[in-house]
Amino acid sequence: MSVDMRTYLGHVELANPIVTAAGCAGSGAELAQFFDLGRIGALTTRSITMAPRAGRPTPRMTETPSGLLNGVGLQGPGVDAFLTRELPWLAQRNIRTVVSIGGGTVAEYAALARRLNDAPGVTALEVNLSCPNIEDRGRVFARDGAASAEVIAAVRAVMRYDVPVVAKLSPDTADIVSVARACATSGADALSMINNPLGMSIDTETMLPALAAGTGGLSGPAIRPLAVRCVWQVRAALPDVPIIGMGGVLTGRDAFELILAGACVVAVGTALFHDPSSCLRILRELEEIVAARGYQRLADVIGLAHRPPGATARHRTDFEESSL
Amino acid sequence: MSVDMRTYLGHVELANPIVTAAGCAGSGAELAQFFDLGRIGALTTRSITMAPRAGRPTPRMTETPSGLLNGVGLQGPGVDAFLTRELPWLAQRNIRTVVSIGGGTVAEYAALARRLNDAPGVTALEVNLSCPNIEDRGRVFARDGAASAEVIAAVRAVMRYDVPVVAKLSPDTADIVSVARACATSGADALSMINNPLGMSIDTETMLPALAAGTGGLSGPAIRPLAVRCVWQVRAALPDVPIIGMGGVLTGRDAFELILAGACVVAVGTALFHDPSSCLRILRELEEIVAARGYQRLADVIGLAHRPPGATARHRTDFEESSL
Amino acid sequence: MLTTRQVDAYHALTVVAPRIAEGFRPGHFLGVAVGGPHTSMLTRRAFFIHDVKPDYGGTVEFVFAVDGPGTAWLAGRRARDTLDLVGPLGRPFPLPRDPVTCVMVGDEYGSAMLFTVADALQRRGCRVDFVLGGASADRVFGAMRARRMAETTTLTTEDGSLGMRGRVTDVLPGVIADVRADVVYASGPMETLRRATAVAVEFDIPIQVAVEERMACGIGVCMTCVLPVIGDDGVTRMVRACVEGPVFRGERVRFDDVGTIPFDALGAPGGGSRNVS
Amino acid sequence: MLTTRQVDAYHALTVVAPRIAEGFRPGHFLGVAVGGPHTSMLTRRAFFIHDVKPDYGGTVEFVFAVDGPGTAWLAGRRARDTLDLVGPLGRPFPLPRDPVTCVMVGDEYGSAMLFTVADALQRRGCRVDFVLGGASADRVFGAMRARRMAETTTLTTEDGSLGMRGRVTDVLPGVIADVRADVVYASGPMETLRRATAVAVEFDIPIQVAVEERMACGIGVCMTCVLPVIGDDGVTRMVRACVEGPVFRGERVRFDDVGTIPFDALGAPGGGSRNVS
Ligand SMILES: Cc1cc2nc3c(=O)[nH]c(=O)nc-3n(C[C@H](O)[C@H](O)[C@H](O)COP(=O)(O)OP(=O)(O)OC[C@H]3O[C@@H](n4cnc5c(N)ncnc54)[C@H](O)[C@@H]3O)c2cc1C
Ligand SMILES: Cc1cc2nc3c(=O)[nH]c(=O)nc-3n(C[C@H](O)[C@H](O)[C@H](O)COP(=O)(O)OP(=O)(O)OC[C@H]3O[C@@H](n4cnc5c(N)ncnc54)[C@H](O)[C@@H]3O)c2cc1C
Ligand SMILES: Cc1cc2nc3c(=O)[nH]c(=O)nc-3n(C[C@H](O)[C@H](O)[C@H](O)COP(=O)(O)O)c2cc1C
Ligand SMILES: Cc1cc2nc3c(=O)[nH]c(=O)nc-3n(C[C@H](O)[C@H](O)[C@H](O)COP(=O)(O)O)c2cc1C
Ligand code: FES
Ligand code: FES
Repeated sequence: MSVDMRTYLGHVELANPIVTAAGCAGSGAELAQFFDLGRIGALTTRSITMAPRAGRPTPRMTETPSGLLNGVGLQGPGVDAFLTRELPWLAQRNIRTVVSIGGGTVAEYAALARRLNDAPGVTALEVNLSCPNIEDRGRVFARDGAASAEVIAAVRAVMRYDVPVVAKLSPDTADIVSVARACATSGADALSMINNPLGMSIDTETMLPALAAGTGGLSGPAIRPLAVRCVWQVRAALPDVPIIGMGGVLTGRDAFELILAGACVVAVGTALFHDPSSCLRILRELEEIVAARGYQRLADVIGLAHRPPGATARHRTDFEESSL
Repeated sequence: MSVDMRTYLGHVELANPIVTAAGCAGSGAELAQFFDLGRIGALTTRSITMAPRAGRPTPRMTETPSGLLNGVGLQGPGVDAFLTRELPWLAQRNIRTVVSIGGGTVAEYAALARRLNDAPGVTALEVNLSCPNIEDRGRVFARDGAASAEVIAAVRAVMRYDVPVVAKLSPDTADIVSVARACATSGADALSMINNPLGMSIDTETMLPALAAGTGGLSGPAIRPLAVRCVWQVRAALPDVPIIGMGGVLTGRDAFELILAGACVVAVGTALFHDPSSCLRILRELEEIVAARGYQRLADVIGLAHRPPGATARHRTDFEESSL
Repeated sequence: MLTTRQVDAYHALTVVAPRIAEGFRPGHFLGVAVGGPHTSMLTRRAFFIHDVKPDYGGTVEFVFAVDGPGTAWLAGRRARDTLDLVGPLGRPFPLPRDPVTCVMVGDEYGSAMLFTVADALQRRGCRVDFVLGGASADRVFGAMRARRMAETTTLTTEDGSLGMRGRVTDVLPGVIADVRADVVYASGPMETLRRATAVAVEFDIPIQVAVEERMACGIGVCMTCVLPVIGDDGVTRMVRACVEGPVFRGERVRFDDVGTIPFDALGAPGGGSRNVS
Repeated sequence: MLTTRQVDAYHALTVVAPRIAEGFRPGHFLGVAVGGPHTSMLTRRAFFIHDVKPDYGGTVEFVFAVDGPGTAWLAGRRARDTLDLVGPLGRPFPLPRDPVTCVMVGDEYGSAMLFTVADALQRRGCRVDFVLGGASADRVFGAMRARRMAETTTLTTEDGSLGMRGRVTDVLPGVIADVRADVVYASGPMETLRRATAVAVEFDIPIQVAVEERMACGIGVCMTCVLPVIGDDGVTRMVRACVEGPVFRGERVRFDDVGTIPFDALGAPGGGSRNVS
């Protein structure tokens, strides 16, 4: 039995809910050797910055239990090269593309949005708020609702209305719901969570930090419980705002977990490093799980775990009856 | 070669740095069947509350990748039964005991400290700040420096001067350093970190939260990178405040990692569920590692990873020379 | 070091573990580490001990059904692999002083732990009768052994593929009446224990049940495995199945309230204590 | 499906993998999943392909030293276990058009990947000479095979237990001079590649090096494995060893700056771009 896997980011329809996570799919061309990128919901780019960035020194990555710690430091070609080389490559192939942007000031985010405004092939704009605010002693925007809201408002103001603006949140905050609410209020059409919580690992042989950058972002299944919790809390507080859920998704079961918590789109990051074509496998597994639970439409299971414990799930047959 | 493993929590000497983590060692008697509790640095009690507590409904625990999610809800006998039954049992056996307390208001924490003030056998008082503040819409104290500082000041004011007060911090905050600083300023003699970050897991069969409580605390190796980062950041900012490090310690290597980051005491929690006598194994492994690196004193490796990358570690032989 | 065999729907693993074998009493269980080194699975899995033998200084055997990743991993073990065990754990069955008549009720893999109990009872001169069941014939464990040792053995399956169609608790009243049972020993899913207890209460005879609650430590330190049990003083407490059980007197277990904190339990929210966390 | 053998200090695993064998070119590497299902180890380990054979539709063999938990797990695999591989990965060695004289420099397990290169060179009529080394005799890989195929083979060990005492790069100048080498192919630790490149530069002959940088994905998407390499345009970029390498022209790699972002690299902090994260 086939399932209608279509989903929506604001008014933008995606063929299915599986997308790549920012910074985990290279420029797209690398993954295209392993599977047809047109078959997933969308590809998310790395966070594009104004200038080219060489990133952090190596070592940049270390393994932790069921996790990965990375200190890449947003290495990338800068917005000019992105617009002349990477985005056209994706657009020519009709690959749905969520463009992620990263900046050091509110003005820089706005400038990036302005540059992307007329570019063909931008399905949605994801604002990576986990960047240090160089005007506030390097405090990360995402920590705090007001700083995040300021960035979102500035980006929303310049970005064309038909491109959804997605605010990407971090779990490293006292209250993710208040940050989410601030972003939604200031114009975010959708929210995306979670970015990597800050972690660290020390090499007990050299007795020094394992990453050249010292601290790094933690990803992978280790953080999935944090991701599920964040999606759950934000969905409970803001049931009408679409959520892109991510964090440690390796299988269709994991994607389904985030969908039950309230995500309508699920991004796959670290799993791509292990299995380059994992997106398609996860999509297939997810579809099988949804079908096995008796549903014909993905839309019917989004946030389903929020129903009261006693209530039975709205079942395919119930649905058929009610549609008569 | 034997290593001098003594360490200090303020002016209180512990024979070695390995202690149990709050809420993970029952009343002590359960573990005593597996090893001699007198051989570890100290036992930490579960968080003692004013009234007896039945805790949360079951299911209370679920496994996550390299982690454990628990929603026990501080089940415990209450302070009266603790003082008449559990503490004397430990005191009679000369088991060093860190008593953890949990409350719903500043006044309740202070009242608990007052009850414990004259009790014999309290080596240190650990204040579990990850409890909801019932006077502030259930916001957890540990989220925020001001709320944490208020609790610590109240407890420090009533607790006898020779019992160190330890503030136990949570990673679920925008800035752990500012919470740590607020606690130290208001009288904490030491800091303990990290308590469980809030997580969640959904049972994809029932399509409902896996824990009866919905959300739960994440523990185990999955969170070790968060623990190392918190200890590192706080040690860098407050180099003179003793730190009890915890979070996912399974082996002597893991304990050594937290010590290199800046902890002078390391607590073992979840590992006890897998291996009841893990504390002694970890202690032995840690001692071997410290010796293998050429050090004779634990004190010489605490925070060692903070040295500048180029600098060579202060080596045993250097130490011998400098002590001539 | 172990040997492995498949018994219908179940796997049986025998492990050389002299210290566990030595301390064993009927009703004890094991904590088994799963997944091998660097696994992402942290908690031990609990299994009742099925049998203990003196070979190689002492072996223990347990029987299990594949349920999730941990039991799937165990099912993949081969002869001579090693296994990391903690045990024996739990409070064993209390045995009667007098030579009474005992009905052993086992459902699904729950049956496996009853045979050492039955042995011990027979050694004390008790009469033993078995009622064993499962969803289908391949899920009824130990029917042959029961037939060899018991006065009577009654089998049930839900699909009728073996013995009577139905549940063990459907036939239990008849068996109790026929054999004039003095006491019931039961092991199986919570629902089976609940029904068996109701039957025993009806007949006004004591029942000992071995409960199965989700466990993380098995040694009493994590507070995962609690259920509401009425104490000698009449007060309901959330007690740990791993150290205060897994064996309880059936009528003391508040089966209908399992999975809740009954409002009258010691320390229940609202029951005079405040809800701190 | 695999077979396994121990070669002195190394383990060699042969895996049936027709698609990888078919796409293989000398210099390619594999990404190998370690730890089995439900492992806590997420990243694939990278290994150079040592050999490819047509048996069973195509097999690949790789050689490794036990270093940490992933390689320890691999060393514990037994015949007929299955292994999860991705490959072939990386940019292979460019081969010269003309029949030139080539010196193959291999240090430790780095030697293992040179034999298929040497084969391909010989098939093009090149003369091949080997310089192989390691810390001790048991860590010099492939000496026999080198002796069989090469015009000359020079061995070094740091402890003098085999061949000359010292490093491969100590004897390299002599070999280059003796055989009048046209080009060097080198594989081994970064320090060895750095020194070998210095020697080649000294002799003003080209050198192709296969670098080994920590990798997480092996397919170019994670940006873990970068090192500063000078492009055709003279600009230094932080390029990915896994897709832009692992084979580079030695003199293009800024060995002294590996582990740093050289101030003049494209996008370096302060180099006109702001440091955003
Ligand atoms: C005292 C006791 C004795 C038991 N004896 C047996 C036995 O003899 N034979 C047998 O087949 N099974 C027995 N069980 C159940 C057995 O422990 C579970 O089937 C097993 O833990 C499932 O592990 P998994 O990894 O396959 O499943 P998962 O569902 O993936 O397990 C995830 C987690 O949940 C726990 N868990 C899941 N199901 C159960 C359960 N039913 N009971 C307790 N914990 C659970 C696991 O321990 C683990 O921590 C017993 C349980 C208890 C508490
Ligand atoms: C292109 C390439 C080819 C290689 N070929 C071989 C080979 O043929 N034979 C061989 O023995 N080794 C080879 N290595 C090194 C091999 O990948 C490491 O020894 C191995 O990854 C160590 O894994 P571990 O789990 O034992 O150690 P750990 O240190 O626990 O590994 C932890 C993490 O660090 C990475 N890592 C650790 N050391 C290295 C290293 N030296 N290089 C790259 N990543 C590392 C691992 O991939 C893993 O992600 C190669 C490395 C690269 C990059
Ligand atoms: C190597 C790496 C690079 C990343 N780069 C970015 C980035 O450029 N922008 C961003 O918003 N998130 C970035 N992330 C975070 C991921 O998009 C994702 O939020 C996170 O890793 C959790 O998902 P996962 O566990 O599936 O990887 C990166 C993560 C990794 C591991
Ligand atoms: C079952 C369980 C109960 C806990 N109870 C408490 C508690 O009562 N008070 C407290 O401060 N921390 C409590 N904790 C947190 C631990 O003390 C510790 O901070 C955390 O689990 C991280 O360490 P670990 O990964 O070694 O378990 C509990 C943790 C677990 C797993
Ligand atoms: S399983 Fe931990 S207390 Fe019972
Ligand atoms: S290893 Fe991921 S980019 Fe090279």
